[in-house]
Amino acid sequence: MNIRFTGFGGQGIILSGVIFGWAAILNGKNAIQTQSYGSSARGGACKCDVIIQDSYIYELVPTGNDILVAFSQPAFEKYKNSLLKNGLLFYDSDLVRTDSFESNSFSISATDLAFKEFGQKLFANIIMLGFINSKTKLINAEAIEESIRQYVPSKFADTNINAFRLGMKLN
Amino acid sequence: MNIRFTGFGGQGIILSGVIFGWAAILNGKNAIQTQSYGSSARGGACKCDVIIQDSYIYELVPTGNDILVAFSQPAFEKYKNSLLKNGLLFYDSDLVRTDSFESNSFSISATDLAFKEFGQKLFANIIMLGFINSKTKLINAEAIEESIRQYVPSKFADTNINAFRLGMKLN
Amino acid sequence: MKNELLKYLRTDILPTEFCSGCGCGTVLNIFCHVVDELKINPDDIIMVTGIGCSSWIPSPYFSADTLHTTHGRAIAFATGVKVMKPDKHVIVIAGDGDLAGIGGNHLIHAARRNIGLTVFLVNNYIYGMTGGQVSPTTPSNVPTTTTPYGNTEPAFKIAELVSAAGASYVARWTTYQVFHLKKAMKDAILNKGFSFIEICSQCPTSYGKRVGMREGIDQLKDFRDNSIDLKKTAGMKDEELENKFIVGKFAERNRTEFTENLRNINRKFDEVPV
Amino acid sequence: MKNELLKYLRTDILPTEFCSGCGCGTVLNIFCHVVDELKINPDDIIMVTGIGCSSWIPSPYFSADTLHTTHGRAIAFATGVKVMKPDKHVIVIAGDGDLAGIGGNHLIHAARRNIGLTVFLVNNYIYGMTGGQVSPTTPSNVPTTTTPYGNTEPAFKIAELVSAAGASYVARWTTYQVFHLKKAMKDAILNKGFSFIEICSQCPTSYGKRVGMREGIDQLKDFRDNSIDLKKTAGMKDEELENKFIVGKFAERNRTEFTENLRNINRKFDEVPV
Amino acid sequence: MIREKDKIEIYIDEGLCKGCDICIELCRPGVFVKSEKLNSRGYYVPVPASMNKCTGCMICELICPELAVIIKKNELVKEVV
Amino acid sequence: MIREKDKIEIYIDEGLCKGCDICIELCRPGVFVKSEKLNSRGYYVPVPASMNKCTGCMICELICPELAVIIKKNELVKEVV
Amino acid sequence: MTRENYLSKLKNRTLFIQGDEAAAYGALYAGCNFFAGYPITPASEVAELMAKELPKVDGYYIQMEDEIASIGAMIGAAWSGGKSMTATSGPGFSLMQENIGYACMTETPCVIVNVQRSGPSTGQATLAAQGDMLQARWGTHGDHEMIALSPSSVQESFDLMLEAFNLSEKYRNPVIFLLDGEVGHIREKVVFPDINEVNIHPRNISKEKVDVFGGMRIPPMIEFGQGHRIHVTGSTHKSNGMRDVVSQEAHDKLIRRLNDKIESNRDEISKYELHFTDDMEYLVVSYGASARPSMGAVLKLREKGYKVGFLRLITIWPFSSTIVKELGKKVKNIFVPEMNLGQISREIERFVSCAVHPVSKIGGVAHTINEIVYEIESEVKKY
Amino acid sequence: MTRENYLSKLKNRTLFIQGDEAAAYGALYAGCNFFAGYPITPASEVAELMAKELPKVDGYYIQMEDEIASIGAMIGAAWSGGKSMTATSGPGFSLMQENIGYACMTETPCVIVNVQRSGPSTGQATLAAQGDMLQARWGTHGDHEMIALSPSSVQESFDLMLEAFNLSEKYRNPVIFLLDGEVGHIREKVVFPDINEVNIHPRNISKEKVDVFGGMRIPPMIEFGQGHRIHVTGSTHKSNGMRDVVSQEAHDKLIRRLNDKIESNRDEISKYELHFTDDMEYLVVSYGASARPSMGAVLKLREKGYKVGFLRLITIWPFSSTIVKELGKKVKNIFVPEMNLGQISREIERFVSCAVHPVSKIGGVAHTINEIVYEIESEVKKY
Ligand SMILES: Cc1ncc(C[n+]2csc(CCOP(=O)(O)OP(=O)(O)O)c2C)c(N)n1
Ligand SMILES: Cc1ncc(C[n+]2csc(CCOP(=O)(O)OP(=O)(O)O)c2C)c(N)n1
Ligand code: SF4
Ligand code: SF4
Ligand code: SF4
Ligand code: SF4
Ligand code: SF4
Ligand code: SF4
Ligand SMILES: [Mg+2]
Ligand SMILES: [Mg+2]
Repeated sequence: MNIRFTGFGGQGIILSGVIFGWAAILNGKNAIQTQSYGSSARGGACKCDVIIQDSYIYELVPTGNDILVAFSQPAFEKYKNSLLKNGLLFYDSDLVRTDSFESNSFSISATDLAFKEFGQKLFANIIMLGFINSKTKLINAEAIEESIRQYVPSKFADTNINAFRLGMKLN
Repeated sequence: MNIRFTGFGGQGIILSGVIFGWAAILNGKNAIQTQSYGSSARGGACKCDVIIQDSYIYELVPTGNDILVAFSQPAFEKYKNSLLKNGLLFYDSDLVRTDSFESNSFSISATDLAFKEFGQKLFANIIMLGFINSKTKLINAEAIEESIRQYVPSKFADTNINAFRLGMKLN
Repeated sequence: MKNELLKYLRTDILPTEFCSGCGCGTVLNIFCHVVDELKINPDDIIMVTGIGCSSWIPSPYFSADTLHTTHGRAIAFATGVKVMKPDKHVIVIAGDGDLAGIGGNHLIHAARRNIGLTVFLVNNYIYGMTGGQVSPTTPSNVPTTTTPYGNTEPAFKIAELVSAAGASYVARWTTYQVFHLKKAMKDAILNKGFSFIEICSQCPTSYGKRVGMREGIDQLKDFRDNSIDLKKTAGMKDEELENKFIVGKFAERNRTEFTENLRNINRKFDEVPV
Repeated sequence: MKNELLKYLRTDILPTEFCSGCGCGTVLNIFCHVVDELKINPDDIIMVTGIGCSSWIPSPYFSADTLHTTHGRAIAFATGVKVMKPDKHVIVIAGDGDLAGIGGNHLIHAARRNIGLTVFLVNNYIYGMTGGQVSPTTPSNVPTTTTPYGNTEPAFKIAELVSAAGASYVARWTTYQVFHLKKAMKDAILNKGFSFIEICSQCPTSYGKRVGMREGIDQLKDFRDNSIDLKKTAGMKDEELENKFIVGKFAERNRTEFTENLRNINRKFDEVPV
Repeated sequence: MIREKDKIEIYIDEGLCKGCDICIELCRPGVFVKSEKLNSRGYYVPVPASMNKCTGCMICELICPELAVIIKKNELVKEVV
Repeated sequence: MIREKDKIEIYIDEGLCKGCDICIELCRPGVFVKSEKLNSRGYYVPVPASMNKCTGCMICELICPELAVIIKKNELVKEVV
Repeated sequence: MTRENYLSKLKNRTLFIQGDEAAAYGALYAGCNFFAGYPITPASEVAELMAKELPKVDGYYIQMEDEIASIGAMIGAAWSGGKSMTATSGPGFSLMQENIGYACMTETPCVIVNVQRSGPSTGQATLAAQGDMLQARWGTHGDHEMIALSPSSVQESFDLMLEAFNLSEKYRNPVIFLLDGEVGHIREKVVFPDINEVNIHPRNISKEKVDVFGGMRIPPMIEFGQGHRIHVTGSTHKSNGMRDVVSQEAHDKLIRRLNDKIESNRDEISKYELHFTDDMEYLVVSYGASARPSMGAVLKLREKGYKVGFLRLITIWPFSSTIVKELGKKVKNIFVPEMNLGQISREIERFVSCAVHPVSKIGGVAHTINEIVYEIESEVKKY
Repeated sequence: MTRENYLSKLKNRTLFIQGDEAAAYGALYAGCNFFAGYPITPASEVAELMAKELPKVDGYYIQMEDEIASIGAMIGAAWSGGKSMTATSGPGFSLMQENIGYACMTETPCVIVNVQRSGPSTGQATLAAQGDMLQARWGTHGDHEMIALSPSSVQESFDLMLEAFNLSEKYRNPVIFLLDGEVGHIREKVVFPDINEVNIHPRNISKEKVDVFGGMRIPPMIEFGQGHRIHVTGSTHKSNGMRDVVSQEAHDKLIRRLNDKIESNRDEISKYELHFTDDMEYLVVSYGASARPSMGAVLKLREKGYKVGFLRLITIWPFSSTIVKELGKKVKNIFVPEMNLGQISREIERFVSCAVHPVSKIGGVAHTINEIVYEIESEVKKY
């Protein structure tokens, strides 16, 4: 199971992958997470891959993604073709237009929602995580919540959990 | 023909070798000159080798010296055994005691002489060159004088030539 | 409507990759104004830079001959450039880590030589590009990714140091003082010897957030509220000046430029008969 | 009759390899007096040095733990030493080329950090060991083996520079002012933070002869005749000070020492319950 | 009474702007407001809402990190009111 | 009249001295002279010729680059002349 | 806090961390108490974790003005009783070369992490590579031997770091920890052991004053401040540490001993892993990140019926020539997947007479299993 | 003074000078007009001569604050129209490694002289060695090729320096001039040629704006100030010079081209000298100073009736593998006298299957003829 999170730096792309990977491990699976970003800390495109398997993972580079998450247009354009047939596309509908791209796709206004609900665009990624999990049921929600608490600063933990739960409820 | 000049740094040891080597070339021979010194500019022992041959020189390290010139006790002790059987030893009698060392040897008070005749100990090496050449007649004196003029600062050239000629006259 | 100054930039790669609110962009902006107002043909400019966010101001954004060197070495490379191209404006723009951290020795030696380079050091108080490690200009006690318990080292006063090293023009301004900075940049470019401006600049991503200033504007307000004119500092105590940005001109001296000295030697040999 | 101070030296390698009349020997001599008068046990001294004639003062002559490092890096190595051995006297003695040339960056950064090192920079105005190439302290116009037509660069004022970098104790003396130098060395060793003395020293072999001073004594007389007290220089013009040796104390500041800051952090974790 | 009209034009290059709010916050007369909607790159760009308040001080143009603000000072067009 | 005698002893370590003349030249009262003959290492070493002129200023001991000068200040031995 | 208290808190913990971080934890387990470094992608995470954790074990993190100062401070600390390390990547590693030679020459135990990124020069700073394998061996001037290790997983990054410190103490030599940016930046599960189950090689310190630079092949150390007034130099020295920069014998003796202490223990230092080599016709040799898809490819090729064996190098230097020689005799072809243009494959060529095929990939992306399978299959089918 | 006037004064002159000085004169003949350096034994003589002579040809000598700055200034000058060089020895060469990679990456023509002294580290600073042969190839991080030359006499030091500059221009690559301290410091007779008889490869400068970093294997250069606003970077870049630090393809394309431009011209770059190889049973391979007593030994062995051949390598990198492979097939044993513990002998092992015997000597003294004769005779007699 290969999942790719993509967008600009600063959108919490990498954090999403880390949370997801650790949640998978909490669920008793093997996981590796890798990331890549442009050379400036923020501006460039950024991606984060998570590979989840039951057995030892020899393959370090996903050869196709089962799930693609897109938080920016350039990232979407760059990576859309990595989506496997029957793969699922998740994207922020304010930031990405998929036009004629054909796939099983799901979208929400995560960034706008985050800003308006929680006062910070930063929570968009966690809302998206909830949304993805509600659609895919890949990992149980408790493991993801535990993982969120592990990785976000404790003073923001509750807000993040709320964001996650908000995402879980979206359609 | 291997000639080794030895002493402390600052005594003009290397200059002696260079002058001698160039003089040999002026005489139509092949010559290489090498030098080695301790790691401080002055204090340590210092040596200068000149190899003179009619043919191309493949051997870079003299395997024994036909002539050894010693300007200090430590240098003498260190290098005396490099003198070939029948080799000639030249030394400054104020600075070197040869004790029981057996060889064909020649000595003068070059340093004291230099200071007293020319006001500078520095001329000792050139006096010695003259002395050596008077004893060995290795290279013609004109070539050596030409070489001296080439290598010493022009304002000291005449004094050096005088020092050389003084050396030629010593016994 | 496009900004006319974009003609000075390599526009195909815009918008910049700088974070939103980053002071590097402001430096780039003001520099474009300066080149425009001084009517310098960019063909007469050679930009030299190192590695870091600030180094991206010239490389790749400003459109002139550009030498993007290794980390910390811009001034060393620029020295070779200036010796061979004494009539060009050789301009170095790079960061605090690059020029005063790893590159500090080249900085002080170039200042000593008084070689005709113009150096704009963008001091964002942090290693920005690598994600926020302490820099030699990070104030004491500030937490960074490599000083999680607060910085144990005092910060350089770079303008003062470069002045002590012998530069012929030295100033410090912040990205808030846009007009002073613009004027200073002009003076620096027109000065013949080694010219240096320390530009205090905001880095919301890697520095600001560490000191409670999440957005670029927060640091700009800090610059606005806590800058103090060098001329007014005489007699002030160190404590009073803590956390202040002392701005102004630190040095302006008449000294012969290095490459001119070199050429003077060569000229002597022009007259030598063959 | 032997000098009692020889007990501080590795005597089996005496006499030194310094040239006759070299100031390095005088520095060594006075340093022995200082250690003796301060009653410091050499076992509590760690000497760190670089490459050059001046670096031979501690390596090999002074008999204490000695770290003879690569060229220019003495202060960097000494930083690691001091962090791990904060209670020892960590003393660096090296040359102008070593500490202010290739090693200039480590020098200014250590001064900034105010790490508790004692640094004696033996400024002989030249690269002595390698045979007389121009150094960053060689005065302008002086001919050296690599500036046959006269030095085209101005010289560093090292004491001033190190002071601007933040050192807590800075002085300059020449080998002629033996008593002042002895006193300053004591002050430097006793000061807790970064202490620095620029010692102007004669090098007859590689420098003196280039400026018409063939013997060590000639340069000493120059020091004698052309030294001027820092306190008397206020208001004097640059031209008046040219070719003068400005001697005196340049800085004495109270700042916390770097390794103490580090240990304060560690102490916080002593109390953490397991 | 004579009024100066269209003295100054203000343009924001939306393709460059990164919504840092610096121009909004540092314009003393408060010419700009924040847009309501994210632009396609995820930023709320400034809108010059009160152009007539603009003093032409140029700060916004000089300080914008993206060269996204353009202040055009036209020749004065005076009209009699 | 009371004279101080043997107040100060001066030693030169010939094994260390490199004949740089610094002590000779910088001793203000001129205590030292140059030896007549080279020593075995090729130097003319100083000789403390006018010991009685010595003021005990210690300069020679401190400045000698070879630690070759030793100034011993004994307790004063006063004698009536 | 004492190191024991600290480690007892870590014990049996499972974390999802990067190879860089695992290496740092490994160092803390090994007793590292001094880190001097300078930030650089992709090695900064090692420094950042050390900055956070070292004070907890009463150790010291310092950030220096550059990489040259970092390795200098590290060596200074090592002689002052520190178990010390630094971490960098290509550009910084190049800058450290002079003082790596110094560490060899002075027989200073210490660990230098190089998290390899895509070079030469600044290259692609955020992308992984294995381009410094031969630089680790030959980067500094003069004859010298080197110890270098390369882990293939995050857990191994932890485990092998313990080994790195132990080897550095045992052989009194710097050890290069050749992470690649891939293993350095991957996040995987790591489980920390109990400190009591971990084997730490203590520094061999002599209480008495002895020769610290000779007299035996690996002489004991002395620490500054013991009162022995030792002399440490990067110049050629006698066994007591005093310089001898003129005699040929002194240099010959010293340098041959330094080389010999590694060379003669080659087989002991050499660590590797073998799979399916009994009946093999072809051999795959790999290491670091590349070893992961390589092993995946071997499994796949076996499934397809190819008799492929696998040698994973863990120790890179000294080179595991004994096993390579031996295996080389059994096969017709050796394939060497590396994230470079063929570096270790060159070393292999020295010891075998069969054909050696580099399976090179550069540009920051690890090989996929299929890429390796394809390369091997198409070569093998030629026969 | 113009370069022509200057050189016409030198023409046909015979001098008794050191290899270092001959190298400097060679550079002046080649048109070198920029030197940036930092003093170090045994390379300072190159700098000192350049400082004296460069102003006479309207060139510039500058002494920088260290070796890193020196190579930096040199590269900056090269892009500003300079034919530039620097000279150093081991410690400085180690410090230059990062920017040697930069010069490769930016395809900057320039010459770096390394007058090798006895290392590692400070070693024996005044004594000669050939210990940096492999460092010259692998010292900087990341995959790269290198051109390196090594002269065996003072006259060749002059002649080969011309070649070094020409190769650097032709292949747009830094060239390492691997003098050893022995040849560098020996004084021998040199005769200067007439400048008209000397072949100078001019810099390939494009007047039009073109891609300076691709489009063809060795693209033309552009000089700063031509108005083309070029972008030069040590990061991975496209053919127009603009950074591309994320795409695998960009890196792969660039780095493979950089390697290929040397590798595919290996035989053209490779210079060597053969003696007695027609009927040989044993082969001696050597270079630099070691080649002198090696040739002496070959002559002596021939006198004694041994069928010994001799290959003197002049180009060290790229390695002359074609001839080595060919000769290796004809002999049972190859002997490699080197002033190191066996460096080029390792490279030879990659290409031959006969036995390769290093004839190592370290500690600053060149081999004597008899030492080499003895080593070879005693090995040969075993059969
Ligand atoms: C030799 C070397 N060491 C370290 C790095 C990693 N590095 C890249 S940018 C940078 C810091 C840049 O900081 P600064 O110069 O202040 O620029 P900023 O990003 O803050 O503008 C570092 C350490 C490198 N590229 N090369
Ligand atoms: C990296 C490196 N570069 C150059 C040298 C050569 N070198 C040895 S000593 C020295 C100069 C020493 O000058 P200084 O520090 O002033 O000491 P001095 O001999 O004048 O006392 C140099 C350049 C070296 N050893 N290492
Ligand atoms: S990290 Fe800081 S300096 Fe770099 S682009 Fe972002 S805000 Fe600017
Ligand atoms: S060269 Fe100069 S510094 Fe070195 S020992 Fe001689 S006089 Fe002293
Ligand atoms: S300052 Fe520039 S980038 Fe920032 S919000 Fe205003 S227009 Fe946009
Ligand atoms: S020019 Fe000045 S007043 Fe007008 S919008 Fe810009 S900042 Fe505001
Ligand atoms: S100062 Fe010392 S070395 Fe010099 S002459 Fe006097 S005793 Fe001898
Ligand atoms: S102590 Fe003073 S007076 Fe006496 S000999 Fe020495 S310098 Fe002269
Ligand atoms: Mg910065
Ligand atoms: Mg000096």
